[in-house]
Amino acid sequence: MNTYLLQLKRSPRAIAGLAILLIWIFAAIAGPSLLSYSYTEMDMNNQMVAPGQEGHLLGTDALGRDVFSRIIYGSRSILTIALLTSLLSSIAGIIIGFTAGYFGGIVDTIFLRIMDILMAIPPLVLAMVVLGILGNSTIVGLTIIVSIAFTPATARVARGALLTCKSTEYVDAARIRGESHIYIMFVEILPNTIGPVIVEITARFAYSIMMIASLGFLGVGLQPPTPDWGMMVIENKSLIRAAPWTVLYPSLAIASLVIAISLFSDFVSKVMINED
Amino acid sequence: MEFLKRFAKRLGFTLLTILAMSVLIFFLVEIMPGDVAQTVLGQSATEESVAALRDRMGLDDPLHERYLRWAGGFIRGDLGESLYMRGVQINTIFWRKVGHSVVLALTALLFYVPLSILFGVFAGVKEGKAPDAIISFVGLATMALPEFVSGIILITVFAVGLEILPIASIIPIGENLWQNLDILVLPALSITFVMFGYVSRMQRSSMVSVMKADYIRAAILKGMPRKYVIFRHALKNALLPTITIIGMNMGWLFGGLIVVETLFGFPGLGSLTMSAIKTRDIPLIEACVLFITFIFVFATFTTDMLYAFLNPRIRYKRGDA
Amino acid sequence: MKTEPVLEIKELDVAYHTLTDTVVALKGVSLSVAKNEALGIIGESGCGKSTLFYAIMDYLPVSSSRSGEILFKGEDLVVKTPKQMTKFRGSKIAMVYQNPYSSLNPSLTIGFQLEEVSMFHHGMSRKEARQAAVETLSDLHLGDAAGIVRRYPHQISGGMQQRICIAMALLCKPDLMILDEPTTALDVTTEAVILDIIKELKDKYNMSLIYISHDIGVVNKVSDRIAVMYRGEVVEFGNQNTIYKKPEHPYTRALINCMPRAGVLKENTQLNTIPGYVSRRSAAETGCPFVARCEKRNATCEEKYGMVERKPDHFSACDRAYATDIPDKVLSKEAGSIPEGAEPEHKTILKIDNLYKYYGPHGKRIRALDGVDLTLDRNNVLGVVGESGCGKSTMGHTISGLMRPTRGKIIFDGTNISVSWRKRSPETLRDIQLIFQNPGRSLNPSFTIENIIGRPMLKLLGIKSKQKRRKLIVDILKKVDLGEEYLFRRPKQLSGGEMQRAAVARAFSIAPNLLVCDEPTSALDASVQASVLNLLVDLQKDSGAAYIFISHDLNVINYLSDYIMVMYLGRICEYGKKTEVGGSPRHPYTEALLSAVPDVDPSLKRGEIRLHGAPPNPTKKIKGCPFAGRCHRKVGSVCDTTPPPRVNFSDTHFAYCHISPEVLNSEISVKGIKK
Amino acid sequence: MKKSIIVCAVFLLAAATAFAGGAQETEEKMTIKVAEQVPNLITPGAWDGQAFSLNGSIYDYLIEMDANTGELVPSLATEWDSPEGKVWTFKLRKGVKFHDGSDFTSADVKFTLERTQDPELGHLKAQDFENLEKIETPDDHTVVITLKEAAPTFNFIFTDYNMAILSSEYDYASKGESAPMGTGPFKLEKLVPKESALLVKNNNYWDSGLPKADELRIYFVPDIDSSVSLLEAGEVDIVPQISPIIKKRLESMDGFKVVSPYQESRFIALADDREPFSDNRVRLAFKYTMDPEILAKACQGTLGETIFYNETPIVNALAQYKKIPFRGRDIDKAKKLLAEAGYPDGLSVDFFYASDHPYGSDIAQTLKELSAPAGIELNLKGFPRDIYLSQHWMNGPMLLTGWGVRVDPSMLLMLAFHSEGPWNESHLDNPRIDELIEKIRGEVDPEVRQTYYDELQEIFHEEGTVINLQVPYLVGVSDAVTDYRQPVTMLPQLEYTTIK
Repeated sequence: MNTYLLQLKRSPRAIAGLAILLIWIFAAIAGPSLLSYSYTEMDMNNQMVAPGQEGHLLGTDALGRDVFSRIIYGSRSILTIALLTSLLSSIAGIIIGFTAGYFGGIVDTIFLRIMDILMAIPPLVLAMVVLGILGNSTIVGLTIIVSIAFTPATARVARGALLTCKSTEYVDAARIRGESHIYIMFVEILPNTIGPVIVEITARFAYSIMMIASLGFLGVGLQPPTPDWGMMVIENKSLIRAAPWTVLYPSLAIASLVIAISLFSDFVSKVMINED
Repeated sequence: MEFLKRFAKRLGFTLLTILAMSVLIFFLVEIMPGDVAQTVLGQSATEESVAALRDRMGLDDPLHERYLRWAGGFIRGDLGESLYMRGVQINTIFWRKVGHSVVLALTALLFYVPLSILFGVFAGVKEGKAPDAIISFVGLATMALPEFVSGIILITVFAVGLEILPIASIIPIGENLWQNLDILVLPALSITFVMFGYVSRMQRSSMVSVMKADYIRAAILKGMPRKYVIFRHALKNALLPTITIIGMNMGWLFGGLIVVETLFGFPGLGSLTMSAIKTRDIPLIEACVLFITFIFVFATFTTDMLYAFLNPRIRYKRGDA
Repeated sequence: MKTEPVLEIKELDVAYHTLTDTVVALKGVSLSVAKNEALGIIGESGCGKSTLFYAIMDYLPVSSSRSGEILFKGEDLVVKTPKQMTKFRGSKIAMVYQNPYSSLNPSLTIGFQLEEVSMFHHGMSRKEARQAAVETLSDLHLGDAAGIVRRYPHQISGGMQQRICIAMALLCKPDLMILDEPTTALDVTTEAVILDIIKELKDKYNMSLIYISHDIGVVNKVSDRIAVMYRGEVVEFGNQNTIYKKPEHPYTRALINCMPRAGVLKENTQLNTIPGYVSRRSAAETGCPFVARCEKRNATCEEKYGMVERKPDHFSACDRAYATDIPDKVLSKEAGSIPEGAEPEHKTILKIDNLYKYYGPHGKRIRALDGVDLTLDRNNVLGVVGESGCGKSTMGHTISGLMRPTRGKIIFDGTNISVSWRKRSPETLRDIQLIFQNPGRSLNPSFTIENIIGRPMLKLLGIKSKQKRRKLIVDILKKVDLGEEYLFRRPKQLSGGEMQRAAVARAFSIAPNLLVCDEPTSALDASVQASVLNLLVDLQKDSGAAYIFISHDLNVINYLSDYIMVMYLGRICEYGKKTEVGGSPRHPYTEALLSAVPDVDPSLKRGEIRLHGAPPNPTKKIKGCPFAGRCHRKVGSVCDTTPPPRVNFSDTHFAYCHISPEVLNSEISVKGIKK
Repeated sequence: MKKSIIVCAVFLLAAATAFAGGAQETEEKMTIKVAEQVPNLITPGAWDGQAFSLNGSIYDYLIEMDANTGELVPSLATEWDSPEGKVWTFKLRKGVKFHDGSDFTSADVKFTLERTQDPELGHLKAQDFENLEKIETPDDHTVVITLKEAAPTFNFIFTDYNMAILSSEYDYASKGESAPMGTGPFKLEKLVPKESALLVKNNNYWDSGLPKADELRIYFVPDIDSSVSLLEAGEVDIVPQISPIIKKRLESMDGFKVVSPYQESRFIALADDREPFSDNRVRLAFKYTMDPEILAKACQGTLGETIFYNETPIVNALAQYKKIPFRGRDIDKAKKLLAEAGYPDGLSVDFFYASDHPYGSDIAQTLKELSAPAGIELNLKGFPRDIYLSQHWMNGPMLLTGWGVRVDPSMLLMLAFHSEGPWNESHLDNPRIDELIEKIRGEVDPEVRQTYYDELQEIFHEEGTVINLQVPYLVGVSDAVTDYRQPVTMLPQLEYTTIK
């Protein structure tokens, strides 16, 4: 653990990424209670106020709602969903990918074919079609569908990670002392694949955020007035000349969060994969 | 011979994938809640008219019969009839949009593939030095911007600010895409942003690992000049993984197309899909998604073949002369 | 043979700088290579052999520094710019690497990679370069040179690849050729052929050689003089015979004594071990690099240290190898020492009957085991030897249950266990233990040593109490010379030897009756190998377990085994007592194998049987003798068409061969290992 | 290697811009270019959401409405008459030809009316014509319609956008969407579905001075922002159905104006047949949380000038309107009413609306904010307009729907507030209201009718299931456009429009 901290110290990019990420996490957890405006509060006397005026740090939108508050609130839903989807899809991916890779043979062949087929639908298209047809997404629905859309990819990663460990002699040693499959998969192998798995989770985290934002943008994400960042962008797209802050700040929020996670995930992959 | 065998095998798998995909898409879309006939006629329709339409559309037939009818039509090149615009054959609107999207995708590919390979190779050769750090960071930053964010930035700069490129993409009546190539630029650039980061980072890391390979050391210690080693020995091997990456990312590219086409109002497959979803035009959704899948599978197949063709380890089996 | 040196290295220092500290890789290295001389450099891993070679070529990482002089025909290479260096590289100094496959560019044809050398250095046209390439290739006895240049590296065998690499080095007729473990990745018979070629070409091209290897035996075959390196320094430098017979440096002596070699058997000698392990060297360190591990050390080691020409043409940094003020460790055992009491019981514990194992899909089936029979008694060690692909590991894995045999029976202690581990009883699982080649991979890096050793106890012995287990683990750790403090360490915190000893402890923690050792020491350095071999010998004696010891190294097999089985392509060639197979081999393949073995003692001269060609495709069904294609004593077409009959030479000694028993008995063409 | 790649990229960009520059119009034709957001749905009757600019241009109607005066004017029918409102006689215009050259006759009118009763079609006017007893065509230019019951304002139906006159000899089922055909001022030349349509002047148009333009180009651009970008870039001249925000943006720029040809309604329907709004106290409570001023601002307008609020279906522009003062926002009262109705802790209700319809999302979010303090939690369920209409409309406890204004309010009342009305979205079942609507429809005397209307509006205010927010229908046009006409029938009359 200490070596990780030491390596972190030497990587200014990772520190920057982690710092921004922590700020967003803090914003998501504590932010709303510190805000002077609620994210839905409409100040009809101050519609489309420019940033800094009338006590609105980042201005207001067409309905007189505080953009800053909406962005801070928005971090809650997007972080929650992204975290859940990256965890869920990774867990599902590990279970599926491990089972397939571990048993190999026909199970694996079938698995690979199915994954090939599922991966042939771009995740965004899959999520968009399902959400679009079902309509009216909730946090739960969005989480489940995005997780499902991501699972083929995570399963492939998990399978790959397992395969590098599966042929090692400690697995053979465990087999010939009669350990169960479950024990071998999850006690012997899993801890040794934790590197790639963590890398996958952090990378997936960034993808999730982009995907959720894109779904919000396409209008199949969360419902208003939940301040979804992608939705804020499309909602206010008409204001790009009149009140550019309503579009630019949510865009910046998405960009900063994804960049932060990517910087950090870069670091994680460097540390986790090139450990030896 | 080896190559032909691989070709036939992969082609078989590809066709199988498309077949399985068509089943999946059909059933996925068909099991979604909501009565298609009701959708067509609206909430105010009487039960009698709903029943009449269901009968005419064959909606009461078993699911597998409907699938066979639909898939059969597809094979014959008949994409069916739009639900929303009754009487309109999807064929009449579909291919034009597909053409537009393919041109847009190719333009984007033409932008980002050379760019990202160039910068990726450069960064990989300069591993750990300033150019590498800069290229990697720029790549990371552009990769982190969803297409609609980079698109909005591009709109703000080039269309709203400089006013040199159009914000929205329409093709004037009587003209075709070729006469309006300027509408391709901003959408293609938005895609380029995301893909550049991804591909250049992949290219960089494959270049870095190739530069560390034993045969590169051997070439340098054979007295070959560095530039020669990079271009003659390293590049070909470093490009191989990139080809696969580009193929694998066609899916991401088409996801991106939907966002970008929606943002710019570009008359392509992406906005057609979006509008099909918004109008719940089931046959059109099925056609769009299946076609996107088809393109993706086909791209994977092509890159796989290209990879195999460029990689002598696959082209020639051990022992062949 | 004292001429103007081709290469002279003076006081060469190389250091690697990390963010926190500086590691000394080479310190004060001085060497010289005369014209047409072959210099061998030996040393264990991490002693700076490869760094020396990269330092000569100016191919060191950015974060390193180099000082001293490297005089190549009088020109100092240290001060050359990278651009100037390209004139030397490949043209005047050429290299051959350990791994030929990865040293050839997979996406370029062999011809292209050969031609570019001549084109660059000699300004030839492609056509001329092609001509030159083909000519050089025929020097290496490559039959179809014109055909080979059109191929890609993956299309030819490993031995051929290494010959291509050598040809590539020869193209410009270099003055100096540096070979970095060029045969380590090859099989022993192939290695012998390559070494012959190297010797032959050295004289033909009148060049100097530097041959780097961890294996004294290999170095002996090609070199005139030998330099011994340890922790970045040359500690001893001299003629090969003197180095072996009268080493001056205690390290040289200790190292040689670690090696299983001709005449050294478990019955009469315990292998020497060197305590501790090779540690990184910091810039502050002075004096003898070996002092911490040296059993002859005394108070003068710090000051009196330094390379001195002790005898004519024999340099050494120390002369205490045979110092008498500190007595030698007892190395020899009483002959045939058998524990007190009666003759150990010789009950048959394992019987294998007509065992087959095929892998892979139909049509591409690899016949890894193609009808093998054997019996093994308690208290016995069966050494299984053969080249890669002969099926020796498959046999070990089938016995231990990792694989299920395709056909045939494995009877262990009266029960048929020719099934996979899943269907074996816990008793069988406990009774048969397997030790793997790579200890780093056989110990789960996520667990502590306590968990690793404790798990089989819990699972197979059913010892539920953690306290009780811990006590037993500590006991067994002591047996393998690891202290209690190792309980909580993880494999990564252990050295290679410690890891393998922990693996042995795991196997012995549940008192097995049969131990299958699959190349347990081939990934280890000589000194570490010795400690593991000693340990295995001791434990066997104590426990009475039977061993199946699988190795490609005949020296190791010969040291450890009671019986030897020689395998080729999934079949048994010869089987017999150690003295029988090692002393008077009958099968042509055994002969060839024995003749190819590199000897630690340079004065030993063996017969020169060289095998050409590669083993046949293992997916093809072979009607006759699998060795027929490469056999130097092939009888005739009968070898290709009929499976060879079993020929018995004694109760315990037999071979499968078409040559008549009388001929086999009389014409012993190879001198055995027995001294 | 490197250089050549850069050169290629530069060349490509250069080529792209060069091509773009080369594509310019030279012909001196008067062309009207319209960006429509609704995908092209053309055949009248079957679906909602037509592209009105296409509809109004390709087809004619029996009766039209004067966009300036709001009066009914002759179109394909030159005169009409019904002494008691039961038998209606229409005289048809002579010499009118369909685009395919066939003559327009009374058979075509008969076909059009009978088509409303085709069950497979699900015609939106099916219910209105259930009152039909028979249609007679004594000659080619006379149609006599006999109703089962008297309907003094029956003629208004013919102005409805679904009542375009179709040719009895044309196969609309298969060609209606790809090659629509009528008698209108423009005929379809080329249609690229979901992309664009080119219409050219109908030289045989019966009104010889019309259309004034030679060509009509309609682009289907689903995204409103893109449409407006095209307007700003000069690619199109007219963008109908813009949002109030865009109105502000266009007004701040030179060269554009925003016209508001009429007001339309946004009905907030509170379902009478299910919890919680089946209890009038809950409806009242909800009404007490309303703040018309805030709602007007949310619609980027001013109350009383551009935005109007009332709780009856009758819009203030009509003569039948009765002014009832606002009840005023009173959260305490709302809470009290809720408590009485059995919701002391508030309630939660699903609110369905079309999120991509102008004003839709803003009104929905504002309503949620306004009603929250009283403990009414609205779960916003926004859907694309087509999905909303086909899946959720008429089906939820609370709905927000856009309604066009019917010149004769009784049409709307019958349609949407009679217990048997086909579009009774709030499932209102109030016997007194039913009775009043029926009386209105049968009453010939306007003054008596007005007394019914007054009573009706009183009842709606106290017990009704609707909140009626009137918003301007906005059209963005460039300054080059003159004489853009669009009456409340919603059909633009582009034949009058000219481009400078």
